[in-house]
Amino acid sequence: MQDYLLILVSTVLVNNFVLVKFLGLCPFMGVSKKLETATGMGLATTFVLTLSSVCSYLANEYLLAPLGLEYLRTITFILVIAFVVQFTEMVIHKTSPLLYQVLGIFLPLITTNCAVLGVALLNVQQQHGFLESAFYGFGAAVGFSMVLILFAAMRERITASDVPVVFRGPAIALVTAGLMSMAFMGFAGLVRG
Amino acid sequence: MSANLYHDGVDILHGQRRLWSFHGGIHPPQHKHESTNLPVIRAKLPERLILPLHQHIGEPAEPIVQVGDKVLKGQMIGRAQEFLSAPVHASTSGTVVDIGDYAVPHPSGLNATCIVIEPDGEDRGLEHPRVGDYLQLAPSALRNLIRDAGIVGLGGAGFPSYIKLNPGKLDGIDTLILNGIECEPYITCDDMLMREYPREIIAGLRVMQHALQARVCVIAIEDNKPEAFRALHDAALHEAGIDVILCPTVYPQGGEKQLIRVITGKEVPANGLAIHIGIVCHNVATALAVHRAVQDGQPLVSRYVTVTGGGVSQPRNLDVAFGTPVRDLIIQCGGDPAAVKRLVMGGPMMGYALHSDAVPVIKTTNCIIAATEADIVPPRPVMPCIRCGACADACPVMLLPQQLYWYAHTNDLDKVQEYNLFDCIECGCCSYVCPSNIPLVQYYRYAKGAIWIKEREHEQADIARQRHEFRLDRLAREKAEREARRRLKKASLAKNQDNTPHTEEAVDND
Amino acid sequence: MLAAVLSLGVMSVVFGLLLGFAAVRFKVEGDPLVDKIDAILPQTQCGQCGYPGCRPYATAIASGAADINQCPPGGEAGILALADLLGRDPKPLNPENGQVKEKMVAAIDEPRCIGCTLCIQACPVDAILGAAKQMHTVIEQECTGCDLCVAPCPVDCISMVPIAQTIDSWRWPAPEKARIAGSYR
Amino acid sequence: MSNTDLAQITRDGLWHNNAALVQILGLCPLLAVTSSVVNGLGLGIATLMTLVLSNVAVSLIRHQTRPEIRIPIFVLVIASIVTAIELAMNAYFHELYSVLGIFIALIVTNCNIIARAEAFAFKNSVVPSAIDGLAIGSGFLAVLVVLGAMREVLGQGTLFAQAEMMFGESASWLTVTVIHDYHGFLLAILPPGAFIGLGLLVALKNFIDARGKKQPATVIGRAHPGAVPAPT
Amino acid sequence: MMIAGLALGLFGIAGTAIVAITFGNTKDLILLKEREDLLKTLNVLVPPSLYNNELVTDTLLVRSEALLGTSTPVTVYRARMDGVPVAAVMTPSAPDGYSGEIRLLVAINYDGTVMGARVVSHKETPGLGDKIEIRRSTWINSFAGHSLYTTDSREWAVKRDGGVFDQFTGATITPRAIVKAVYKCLQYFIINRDGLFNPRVATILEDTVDNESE
Amino acid sequence: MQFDSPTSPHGHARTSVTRVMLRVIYALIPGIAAYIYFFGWGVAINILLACVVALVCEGAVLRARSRPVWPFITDGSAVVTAMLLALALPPLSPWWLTLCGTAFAIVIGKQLYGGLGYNPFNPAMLGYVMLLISFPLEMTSWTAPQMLLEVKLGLIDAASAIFAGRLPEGLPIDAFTMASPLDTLKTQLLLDQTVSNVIATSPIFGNIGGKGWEWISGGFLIGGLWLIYMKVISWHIPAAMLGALFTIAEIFYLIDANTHATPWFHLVSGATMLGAFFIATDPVSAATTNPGRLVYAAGIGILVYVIRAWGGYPDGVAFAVLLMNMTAPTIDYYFRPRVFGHDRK
Ligand SMILES: Cc1cc2nc3c(=O)[nH]c(=O)nc-3n(C[C@H](O)[C@H](O)[C@H](O)COP(=O)(O)O)c2cc1C
Ligand SMILES: Cc1cc2nc3c(=O)[nH]c(=O)nc-3n(C[C@H](O)[C@H](O)[C@H](O)COP(=O)(O)O)c2cc1C
Ligand SMILES: Cc1cc2nc3c(=O)[nH]c(=O)nc-3n(C[C@H](O)[C@H](O)[C@H](O)COP(=O)(O)O)c2cc1C
Ligand SMILES: Cc1cc2nc3c(=O)[nH]c(=O)nc-3n(C[C@H](O)[C@H](O)[C@H](O)CO)c2cc1C
Ligand code: SF4
Ligand code: SF4
Ligand code: SF4
Ligand code: SF4
Ligand code: FES
Repeated sequence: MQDYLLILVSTVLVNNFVLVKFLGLCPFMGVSKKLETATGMGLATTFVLTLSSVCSYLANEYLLAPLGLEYLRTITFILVIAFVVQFTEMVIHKTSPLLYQVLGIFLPLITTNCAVLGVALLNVQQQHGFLESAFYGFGAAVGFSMVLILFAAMRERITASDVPVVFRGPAIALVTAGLMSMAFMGFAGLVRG
Repeated sequence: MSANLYHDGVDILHGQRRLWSFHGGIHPPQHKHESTNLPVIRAKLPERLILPLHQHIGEPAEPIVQVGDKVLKGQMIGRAQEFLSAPVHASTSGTVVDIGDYAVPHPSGLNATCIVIEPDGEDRGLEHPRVGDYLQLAPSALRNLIRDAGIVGLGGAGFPSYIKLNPGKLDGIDTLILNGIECEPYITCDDMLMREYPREIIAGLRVMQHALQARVCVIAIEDNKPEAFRALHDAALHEAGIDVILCPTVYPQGGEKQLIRVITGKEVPANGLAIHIGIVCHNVATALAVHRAVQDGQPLVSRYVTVTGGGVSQPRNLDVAFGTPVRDLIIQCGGDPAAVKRLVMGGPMMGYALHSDAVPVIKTTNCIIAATEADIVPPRPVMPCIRCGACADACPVMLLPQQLYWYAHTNDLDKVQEYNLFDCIECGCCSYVCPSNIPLVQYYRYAKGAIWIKEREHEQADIARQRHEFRLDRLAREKAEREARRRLKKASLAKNQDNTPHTEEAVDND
Repeated sequence: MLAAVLSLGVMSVVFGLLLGFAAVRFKVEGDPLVDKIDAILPQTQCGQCGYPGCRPYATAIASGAADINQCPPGGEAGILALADLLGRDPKPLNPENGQVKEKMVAAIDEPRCIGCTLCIQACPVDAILGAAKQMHTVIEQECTGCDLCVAPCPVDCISMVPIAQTIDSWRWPAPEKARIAGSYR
Repeated sequence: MSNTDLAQITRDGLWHNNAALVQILGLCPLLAVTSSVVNGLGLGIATLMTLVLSNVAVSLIRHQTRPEIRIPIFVLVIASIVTAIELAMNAYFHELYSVLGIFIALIVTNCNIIARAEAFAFKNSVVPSAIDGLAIGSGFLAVLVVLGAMREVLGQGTLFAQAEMMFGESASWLTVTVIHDYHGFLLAILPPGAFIGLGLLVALKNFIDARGKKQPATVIGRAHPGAVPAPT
Repeated sequence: MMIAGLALGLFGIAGTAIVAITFGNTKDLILLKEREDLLKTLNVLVPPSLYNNELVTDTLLVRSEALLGTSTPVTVYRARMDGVPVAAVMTPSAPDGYSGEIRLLVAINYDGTVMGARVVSHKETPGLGDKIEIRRSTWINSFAGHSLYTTDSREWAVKRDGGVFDQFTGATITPRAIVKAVYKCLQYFIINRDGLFNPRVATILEDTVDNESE
Repeated sequence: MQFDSPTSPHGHARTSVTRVMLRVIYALIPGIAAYIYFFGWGVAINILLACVVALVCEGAVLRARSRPVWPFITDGSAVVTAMLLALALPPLSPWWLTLCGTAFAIVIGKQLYGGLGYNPFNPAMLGYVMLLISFPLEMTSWTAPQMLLEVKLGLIDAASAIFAGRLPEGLPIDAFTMASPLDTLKTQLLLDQTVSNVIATSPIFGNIGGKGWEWISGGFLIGGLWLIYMKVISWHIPAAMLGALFTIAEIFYLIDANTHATPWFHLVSGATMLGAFFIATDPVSAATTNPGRLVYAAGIGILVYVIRAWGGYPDGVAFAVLLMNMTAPTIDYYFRPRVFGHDRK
């Protein structure tokens, strides 16, 4: 249990995917203009990331590894991810229009979220087992969602601030993300080893 | 003496009532003693009285006189138009010389319809029927009488009083509060009124109690008005069911919801009215007006007005006939209109600056501050909000003025509403304490207006959309009908005659 | 090589089949977005956006054919609302579509009206009353100020007039920005 | 396709619609690998190649797709290209490959590529698509290099350190020590420096654009209500 | 539905084919490059003139948590000249760095003298602890030439603790950890020297030392 | 007749941003005095230098943005930022360190966001953290308290150390530096020492916390209480932060006293007191609702402990403040007071 807890602390705080590992930055910058949309994106990503982390693990373990096709990892994983995302979107769109309102529009954006493929690849690289993969994916997604939501709330405040004209928009958002990442360095060393 | 009196008050509290407190509030310098040194006198009648038809909340009154008509004092010259409205009476005898647009007391400085009367100097009153014993009257008849007397809330809002005297429930209401708080600095008109007419006020209170079938009555007075308290206290000494209560001074205790909280510990629900929790609150001057209407049959034609500020040499209270221009009052109090920098109608916290001194006194005018340079805090630069929260600590409604400001200033109208903009009573405490000097209240007023405009536009857009769609439907229908008619015609033509191209062309052209 | 092609080929076929199935099984009709966009547009129906009325413009925005900055009557607030709704970056009004103007209403100089009914045909919201050869009037409350009736009038008797401000319609202005040391330029 | 159109595509890709500075896409590799110029250059070239190839491929197959499988097909195409490039890099620039690590594989999800596939290649024929890929890719590459240079100089006082990873041993002379005996401003090479550096570059671009335009760009935003310009 | 399946399948096959072909063409080269890279690193520590065997493939996995600082097996590269053992490059870890594990390469001459050391990976504070990298300082070279015989066990420490190795200003923990790790690795080497070069031992060599011999 | 017609209220409490900031500066005096007493004139020089740099930077940016310069230069906020930053730096840190940190704080931390009132992060702490991660060596060389020094440093000595990097007698600055109490504790605990052992063996520890540090914390405590009395800050933030830090420290102290210092040690060590009363309370970057402030400050208290006990940095106040700054807008959104007449949610 403690191991899983450590994975969570590590992925959420110490090695935060967005601020430390530089993954999933485009949606981080793109879908953080409003708190509500950021929350929706966070939820959608958490779902897909955990699911695809597990699916990719299975594909690797039971398809690629036995056949010795490790070099097809990227292509397989991305196919799995694209499929999961697309399928989820269609199902939600039909079955729950309400949920689709919240999550649906963000789903397509997730396919190209580096964090999703990144998690799948890192799982293999770090030789995670099934549960570890699931926790790793979940932790990464929670870390992503957390900073996304905090960032969105901050951006709402910043867009209403008297920011110098040339810095309005993405520029100041990037600087803010940098300062956030600086604050996150405070977690360095929290998980040793 | 004052300390002594306060103890009297505390005794009463201990005996019967516990006082509550509300969040926030401020203690601005009082400036009350300036205008209580001189006795109240009647203000001189001006050359022309300007009587706006809209001196209250609700629909404006409708003029029922014509230019050239001779009118008597107390004669109704404007009739209440709808349920929420109040009539206007001539405040002296004379001739109607004009009905037209004049500057009226309003923050916009815009003009509105007024009836102008040239006094004949006789001040002849209309003989009104007196009510012998109001207790014999049904509450509804009493209310009609009060409505016809043109009585509106004299505490500042000008809400037609007869509506507030309608309990709406069969079992009457619990508490009737008479608001003698007068918490704003400078203003002393209620103070003087209470000192001079304690018995009449209590008589008025009894009338209101009858109309409302109220269980208990409370008269609340702040402890910076010991004379008024003593007077009312003595007058009520032998009256059953009337508590006269001394409250520690804090602004805006006079606000209806705050006062109810202080007296009863209850909170008027947001979007609700005091009456929903069985409480009605009236101003002391309103009570006096009710008494006069019932006792003497006299409609509301004058009121006490405090004229004060550095711009007048003899600050005092005057009994002013409605329609008297402010300039006349200033001159009468030894002021020089030219030396006045800012002219405030109402108190320094909630009153608005007048654009001209030609505007008349109306029913809701309780105070005129002729402020000179010395009275005014010199304008300092407005700094950005530093989110210190001083405003939130001062807000009696427990709002977050800094957040309201933030969203109002960025035009985020949804968010301001989410932060309960419409619960703001515009008391000004937040602006008063703001170290950054931000005109917070103006932002809220602006935002309220902007929301109002936006909603109006939305309504209009909806109507326009409907009408446009209706028109498109109509056009489509007309086209279809034309088409059908054409086909019918063609068919009948074809039946009647041989198919000739000529006829077809003819049909096409029509 | 063969194993690679085969395994991935099979996988893609399966995924493709599933997605194809889902597309049929979970098909959704209609687009509620147009209604939402239309609700933001001011319904002036003036056509300045380049479309014959607000709803066609809304449809065009929803389909991606039109940008969000083409409606002058909606003004900056309208563009911001659209940007919010669609998650796009706001941009200034396209000057090709006109400029933000104060809202006006049409007024017919009634004595000069010859009762030609041309303005009635132009008015998108039926805000003009009148019949052939009779004097016409504008119902002020219904007029959206679209300007469309001005041009057709053969005797130029229609003019757009600003809406008069009264004590009832007056609203507090925002504080002057000059007083605010740290405010926007 | 006229020449002016192609020129326009090029200008857009390089400057007006620059992937990194305007569209703010492809940030992950952009920020992760730009602690030195050489890293930036390596990843930039790989991305450029992928962009051109994927644009061409998508443009070729644009009539063969159906909506429900469009995205899977795109990513399949892109992933194939990337993997091929990855393998080639591993073979020919092994050291660079190991430094760039997972970010080569992550070109697949570089948002630029799918964005161009969707927004451009899917709607245009092969030649413009290729040009577009080239332009966008070069614009991206340029930012990678500039940001890399900025961070490298500030962070460790050198330029083109480890040039040999890319150009072979003979190229180590390329490494320039800009500031001698420099202790290093660590912020620049740490993660925060990447974000802040890119933020400054975006602002710089805005600044240049604004100066060019004479009239400051009307920035529409949640302005102070008093500041809403009166209609003139 | 059928079309979708077929289309996606077709693209899948085509894409995979391209990749597979590329893979086929680059496979050997990649293997070669990987080996070359490793060799380059190892050659810095063990000059190629000293040995003539396949250093990269003549490996052995050993495990000793106490002396090699990690519970996972550690690779040993063995250099021989005409079959005669010359040196070994070990990959121990220093578990007690300021912010966690520091992974090392330590080359040891057959006679027990350190030929050189390198840091493979670490998480020490940039600007403080990272002077152990050869890119930032030559400190790591100071091990070369030391052995258990020339430098006695008390001297295997940083100067502040009475040893012979420098520390860095403001960051003593990191060098301490490395000095300790190299020292223990050397101990391991001396104890297991013969087993290490035994060509027949190909599997993991389990820890033979139970207690730390101080 | 034209009258002036601004809106109500027509009166004002006559407070101002300048007055608020001035009070903060006054409140810092006892702590600063103790600081100078224990660590010498370097502190004063740093503060002065930082103030000058802050004002120059602030003025320059305002000028460049064509904003009014005077009202903002005189509002005192830049001075407060500069003072707090300088107080967080090692007493003999080289001049360029102070300069870089202050410039970063003012230009990037504050003015880039629009200046006074708009910065989402605490500028002083941004400056400090930037320095800490960029120049860890310089930032971890603390001057030893004066009483542990053979040679006392005069004003001239301090100035020469700061501006020229050396001392008159030719002594290296290293001779005057040692790890701070929190740093010492952290390093020794890494070496598997017990807390009591560390405290007994190092001369840097006093009765509760570090020698001298205890008194400095006391000074800031006094100033902070005065600020609460003057209503410049509300009690929520200091109380919640100190309360949370104390509670969590007590819990772990009870669990294992060998590896966890006493809660009192945490309260008087490092920047705890300065942080609780002066840094976490920065109104601009903190949560602005009272319920939100409690959550915000409790978060700081907990994070301070987490970073001190398990993280890589000896003190966590700066990081904790920045991390919670990030959450402040979200907290403000979710923790709002009940509005009069509304039901409790
Ligand atoms: C729109 C509106 C409707 C009101 N309706 C009633 C009502 O139906 N009955 C009533 O007793 N008071 C009613 N009031 C009066 C309020 O309760 C309150 O007494 C009045 O606004 C004066 O209070 P103030 O000066 O504190 O604003 C109404 C007030 C307003 C503004
Ligand atoms: C901030 C504020 C302060 C007020 N102060 C007083 C006051 O001091 N005295 C008073 O009679 N009414 C005051 N009012 C008006 C009361 O809320 C309420 O409208 C009035 O007492 C109702 O009585 P009326 O209808 O007879 O005027 C104040 C209102 C507000 C919003
Ligand atoms: C932020 C920070 C990071 C540190 N990183 C390291 C490090 O990576 N390696 C190290 O040995 N010491 C590091 N230290 C220093 C130790 O805390 C301690 O001061 C030092 O190792 C012992 O000090 P000394 O050299 O004066 O004995 C760091 C200190 C701080 C404040
Ligand atoms: C109580 C109080 C605490 C403050 N604390 C800080 C602080 O920790 N850091 C800082 O840069 N400025 C501080 N300031 C100054 C000022 O608020 C700060 O520079 C603003 O963040 C600038 O917008 C403080 C001001 C006050 C009134
Ligand atoms: S009092 Fe003024 S400065 Fe303070 S939070 Fe409120 S609005 Fe902002
Ligand atoms: S004006 Fe409104 S926000 Fe300000 S203190 Fe009064 S009620 Fe609160
Ligand atoms: S410009 Fe605006 S108001 Fe006019 S038709 Fe188009 S959408 Fe409607
Ligand atoms: S009356 Fe004229 S301006 Fe008004 S809506 Fe009709 S056509 Fe438009
Ligand atoms: S490049 Fe876009 S999410 Fe990573």
